[in-house]
Amino acid sequence: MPIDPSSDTPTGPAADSAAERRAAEPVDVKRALGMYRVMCRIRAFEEHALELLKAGELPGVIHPSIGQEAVPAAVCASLEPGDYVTSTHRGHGHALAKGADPAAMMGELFGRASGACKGKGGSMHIADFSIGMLGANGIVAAGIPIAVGAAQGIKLKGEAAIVACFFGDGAVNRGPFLEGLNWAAVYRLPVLFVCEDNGFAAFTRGAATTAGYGAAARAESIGLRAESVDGNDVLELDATVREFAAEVRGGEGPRFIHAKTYRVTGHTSLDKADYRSVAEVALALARDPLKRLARELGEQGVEAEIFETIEAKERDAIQQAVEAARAAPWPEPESAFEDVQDQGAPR
Amino acid sequence: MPIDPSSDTPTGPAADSAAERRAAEPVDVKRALGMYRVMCRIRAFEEHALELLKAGELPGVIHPSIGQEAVPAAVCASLEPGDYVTSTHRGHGHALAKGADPAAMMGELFGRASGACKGKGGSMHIADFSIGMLGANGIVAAGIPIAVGAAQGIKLKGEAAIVACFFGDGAVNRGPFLEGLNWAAVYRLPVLFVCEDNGFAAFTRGAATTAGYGAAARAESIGLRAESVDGNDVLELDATVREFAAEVRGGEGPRFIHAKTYRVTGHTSLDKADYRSVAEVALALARDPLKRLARELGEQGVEAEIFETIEAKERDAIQQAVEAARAAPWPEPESAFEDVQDQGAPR
Amino acid sequence: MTRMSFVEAGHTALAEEMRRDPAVWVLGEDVAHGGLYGQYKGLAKEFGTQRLISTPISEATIMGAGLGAALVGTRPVIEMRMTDFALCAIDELVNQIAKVRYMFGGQARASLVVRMPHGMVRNSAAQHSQCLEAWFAHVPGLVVVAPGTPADAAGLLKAAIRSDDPVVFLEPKALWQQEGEVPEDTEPIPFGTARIAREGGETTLVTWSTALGPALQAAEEAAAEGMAVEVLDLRSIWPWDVEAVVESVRRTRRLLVVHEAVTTGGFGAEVLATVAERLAGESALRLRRLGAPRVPVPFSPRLEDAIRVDAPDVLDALRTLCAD
Amino acid sequence: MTRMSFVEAGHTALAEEMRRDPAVWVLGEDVAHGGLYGQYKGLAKEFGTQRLISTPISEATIMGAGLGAALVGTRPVIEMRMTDFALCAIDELVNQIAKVRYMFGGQARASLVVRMPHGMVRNSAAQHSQCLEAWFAHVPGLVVVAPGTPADAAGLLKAAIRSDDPVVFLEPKALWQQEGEVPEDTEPIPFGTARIAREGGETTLVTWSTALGPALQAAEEAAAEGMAVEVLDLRSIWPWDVEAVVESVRRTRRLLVVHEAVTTGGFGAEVLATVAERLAGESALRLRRLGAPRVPVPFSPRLEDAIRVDAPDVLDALRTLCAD
Ligand SMILES: Cc1ncc(C[n+]2csc(CCOP(=O)(O)OP(=O)(O)O)c2C)c(N)n1
Ligand SMILES: Cc1ncc(C[n+]2csc(CCOP(=O)(O)OP(=O)(O)O)c2C)c(N)n1
Ligand SMILES: [Mg+2]
Ligand SMILES: [Mg+2]
Repeated sequence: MPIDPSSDTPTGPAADSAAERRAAEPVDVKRALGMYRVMCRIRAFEEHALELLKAGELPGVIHPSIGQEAVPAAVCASLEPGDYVTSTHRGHGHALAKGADPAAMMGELFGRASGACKGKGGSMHIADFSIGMLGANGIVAAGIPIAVGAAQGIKLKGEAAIVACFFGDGAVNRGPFLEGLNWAAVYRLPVLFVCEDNGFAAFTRGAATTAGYGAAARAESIGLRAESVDGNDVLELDATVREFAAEVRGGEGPRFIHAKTYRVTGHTSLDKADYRSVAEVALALARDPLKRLARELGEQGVEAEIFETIEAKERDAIQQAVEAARAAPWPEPESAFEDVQDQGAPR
Repeated sequence: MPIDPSSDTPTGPAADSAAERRAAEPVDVKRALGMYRVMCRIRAFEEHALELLKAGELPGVIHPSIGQEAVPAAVCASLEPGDYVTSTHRGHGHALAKGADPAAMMGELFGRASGACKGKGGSMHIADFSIGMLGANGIVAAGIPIAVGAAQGIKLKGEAAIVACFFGDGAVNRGPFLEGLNWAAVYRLPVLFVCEDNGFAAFTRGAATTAGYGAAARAESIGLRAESVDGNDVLELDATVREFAAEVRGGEGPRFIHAKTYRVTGHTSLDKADYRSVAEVALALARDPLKRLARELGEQGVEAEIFETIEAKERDAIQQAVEAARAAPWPEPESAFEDVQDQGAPR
Repeated sequence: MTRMSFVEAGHTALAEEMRRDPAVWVLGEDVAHGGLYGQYKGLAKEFGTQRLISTPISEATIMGAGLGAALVGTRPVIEMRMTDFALCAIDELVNQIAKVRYMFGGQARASLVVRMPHGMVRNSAAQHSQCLEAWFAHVPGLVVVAPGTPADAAGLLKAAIRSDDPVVFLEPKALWQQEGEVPEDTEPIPFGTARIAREGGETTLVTWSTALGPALQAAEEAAAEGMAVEVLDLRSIWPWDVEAVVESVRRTRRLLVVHEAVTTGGFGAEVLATVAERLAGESALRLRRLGAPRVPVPFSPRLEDAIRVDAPDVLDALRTLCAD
Repeated sequence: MTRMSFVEAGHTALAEEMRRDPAVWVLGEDVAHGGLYGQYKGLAKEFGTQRLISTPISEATIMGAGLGAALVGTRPVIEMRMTDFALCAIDELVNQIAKVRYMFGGQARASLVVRMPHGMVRNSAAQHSQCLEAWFAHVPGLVVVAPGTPADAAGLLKAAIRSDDPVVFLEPKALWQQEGEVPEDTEPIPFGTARIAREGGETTLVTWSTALGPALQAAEEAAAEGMAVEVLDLRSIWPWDVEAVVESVRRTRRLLVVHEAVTTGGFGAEVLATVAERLAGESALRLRRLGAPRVPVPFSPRLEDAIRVDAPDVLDALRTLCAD
């Protein structure tokens, strides 16, 4: 029997309240379509990137978030332009949802001078400080202390912004998870923690190495209001994020969302992920967050054509981003020696 | 109003069960007097050491555990000779309670060749591997991963021993706390975690920097059975430790004890601890674990003389340890270059 | 002799050691699934998941638990996946593992191996490409090993597992698939013995790990230009074969040290300084280092190429050295 | 000029910077209570506990949060209590702080100071005595500063706080109470400028931080024996004043580098290697290092003395160097 991908992490009592919260209000179709658009953008970006990798056009590897798009789409729907996000190695979705330019991101994947980081970072280090995207991170859980520090800086400066901090289910077993949550709670910092539980930490199931009652229970013990939500249901996510983000913005301290989703691809673009059954993946695919939203909105009377139009437009935009990246110049070799530090010559 | 030293950390619902467990059984006087002896030994050892420091006879500083003696005394009363302990910078009590030789320990404090570590470790690094005392540690929380690893090694070798892992209330905010507890729970390792909550992390109150529901709640969220106990009541401690240690020994996985006590001295032998009121300290002194046990056993008919005899004997033994240490030779300078590593000359 | 890749050489050596000594076991992320590079493939099947433990992502505890398990008499092989991730476990390595024996007056032994694949490969950028052998060489208590061929990987891994001292074992990620001849029943290779990778009497080139390839290639091209370059592969960084290097430079009066790591504060500095001290006051010496500039590793292939030490760079450095 | 201790010099400089720039603030254990060494005494009163935050014992997050706060435009002073405890935050320092600017293509600045009191004092043994400037010098992106006098501590701390680059600021624990003349309204001291601590034309002695005292004392005794020793205090380790050192050795042909840290892989190796490279092929040089042996720091005063670099050791090394 295939493992049900959405149930191998123990669920706290809070899981139902998210569903209730969602049910308590009518669907805001415009907002929902906005989130659909973001999900399509992420999906198109990563599907293109995977193809380009296969064709040998991109250097390195990527960590695709296909199947997990609802989480960044819903979280960033409640963020203002002046808010911040910190991200992970699997960070394309976070950047795109916060508003990063796909062309600059694609340029970065190509390693070109037009890239968001001038080709110095690559997929794992995409950042766009102009929109508050404080950077993807190649070290599991390393974004957590950075997020709480950003929130502390915001508070010190008397600004109103909040920080959304994304990390995976594997990160809940690294020390900075405890340290950062405790820190945010002690200083009542404006951080919305978002655990994207995609079922896996690389080739090992998250649940196999995570004891106890899961991420949300850990957060609760540290004094954070926390909830588990269906991370493939963008509307359920949105209802909870809106409430939690408002509390964070209102100065009530940090909040924690545990979003249960599934990583339908391998860990990286190289990983065949043969440590799980086809049936298990099929079960997850049936829960695809894009299809699910389209189906549900369709039931509410939104025409199928609208989804197709959105999807096609996003695909086109990404295609253009690819072409721009392909045409962009390589960085000058000399630029490898820039942006290191002001004091002390690099050679 | 002085802060009640035993109540500034939030208490989980488990606090009462420890008291109930203690009340449920008659006092085992012989066992209690054994623990009294250990407490006297620790007290005498540290009071002597503090005097010697004041007199300029000892190098360095020490971290006294005066007022906290009930915790190691009770924990080690449930350990077998083949069991292990890991310790902290405030570790004299752990070593003595596990059975370390006071003369070797005092020799170490004096920096003599007769020391437990040949003078290389000092107060903060006392170890005695012959009795399973795997070492004090100068890094807060660093003993936790070592303890879980020792337990994993034990399991791998098919041995029956358990590991008692001591750490302070400050340690619950360091990453290894989360990592180590999760690890022990995932692999169901034979570890008894003991948080000695003495109210302070150096010059800052533990509670001021610890969010949420306290150490035991954190442990519970990670899946460990956990309880808060009165750490100045050796009988309450003993009742809970016995039960938990038996479970650990029975292969039921790790257990967690949060012992609430108070640091009546400064953080180190140099610290005047003027960040707290005299009244607060007086309140704590009134709860002194030695006096408390003597009073209670006295009420049960044990004669006062017995306590005086035990105390005097322990003081004498420590006095002899001091004299032996004083008379012991300094280590040879050349020994500074030994015990580094077999491969590669140190200079 | 069997032809095998770096991955296979390490795999074979580890499996043989695990068969020989039941106290040897492995802990690290994904090791029961074969490890990130396949270096543990199938071992869980032979030895069970008690001896190949796929751990949580808890580097500090992977390292610290390895130590604890060593203290009670087992011999852990700690898999760190990359040197970069070991930076999450430096207290455990440097304050604990390296020091327990000494601090405790000889009572404790941290007999364990920490495997840290290192260096640039496949455009992995600044947090997945570092070489830090110089750091570990600076830490009393640690042995530091950095093989550059499959045969050395096998022999040194055996020596590392049998060593009572803790060993930091640096594996060249870029060379996992590189093949070489490996003797059957490989014997442990003693630490501190350099290997003469190429004979040549005029200039001494000292190198190790990922830089061995470019060094040998450059030495060959240099030969065509009339420069006879002797290439010494240190293989172990601590202890290192001071005598072999000093003896060679005493003859050649010329030394080039080549490594992938950043030049500033790199281990090449230690080699030059030691040679300069040992041969002080004798006739003028020509000593040079070639390593990475003091910049983080960039992502773009163009930028990586700009900072990578490759054969043409080594050849240039040799030309300069010989022209002096 | 005012006579003040190392503690007071740093205290005054920090207070002045905090008055000058409201973006400057401090985070670390016990800092609101004045800090472990009294180096923050009273500052919470003047600036409030929003700008002097006594943190949990969470080194990784102290370091990482400092970075996060810098990324949104504040200028944190991160107090690590001791270099040894910073080993619990090396990922945050080396993988994050040092690299963000580069990885993100210049978008980010980690304008912050990490204060790390270092070195032996009061028999604190292996986990409370380390000197690791060589490590930080090896990490692209970091500035590394190591003052040896109160005046330099004040001027360099001001420069560190105003620096847009992240600065590792190493303070000599053993010298906290040492007094010296400090100018009123201290000006920032530019990094990379060595200070001639003593003139003398025959032998160059390069040193920094805690080793400055023994070096000067030995130089004075050497003068009585007829050796004229020029003492250069590097003050900053990266950037360091290569030109001043090379220029001096070009004159003297003799160099001794003295530091408290372990010799093997210590920054003295970088100084020797650089000088050897820069003066390669000129007439024979005499280059030597004096640092700690490759052993952890022991507790007993007798053992500490056996490994400590003190004035007689420096004098011996000078005698050997000059006798060569
Ligand atoms: C500290 C650290 N350890 C290990 C790795 C290697 N690694 C990269 S991603 C990953 C799995 C992370 O799992 P999770 O946090 O659940 O995120 P996901 O990949 O599922 O999005 C691992 C082990 C790393 N990058 N950083
Ligand atoms: C990682 C680390 N950070 C800081 C210190 C400095 N330090 C030593 S003891 C201590 C307080 C520890 O508090 P707690 O864990 O409650 O133990 P207690 O001293 O109260 O026994 C601190 C901050 C240290 N030794 N290690
Ligand atoms: Mg995951
Ligand atoms: Mg405490």
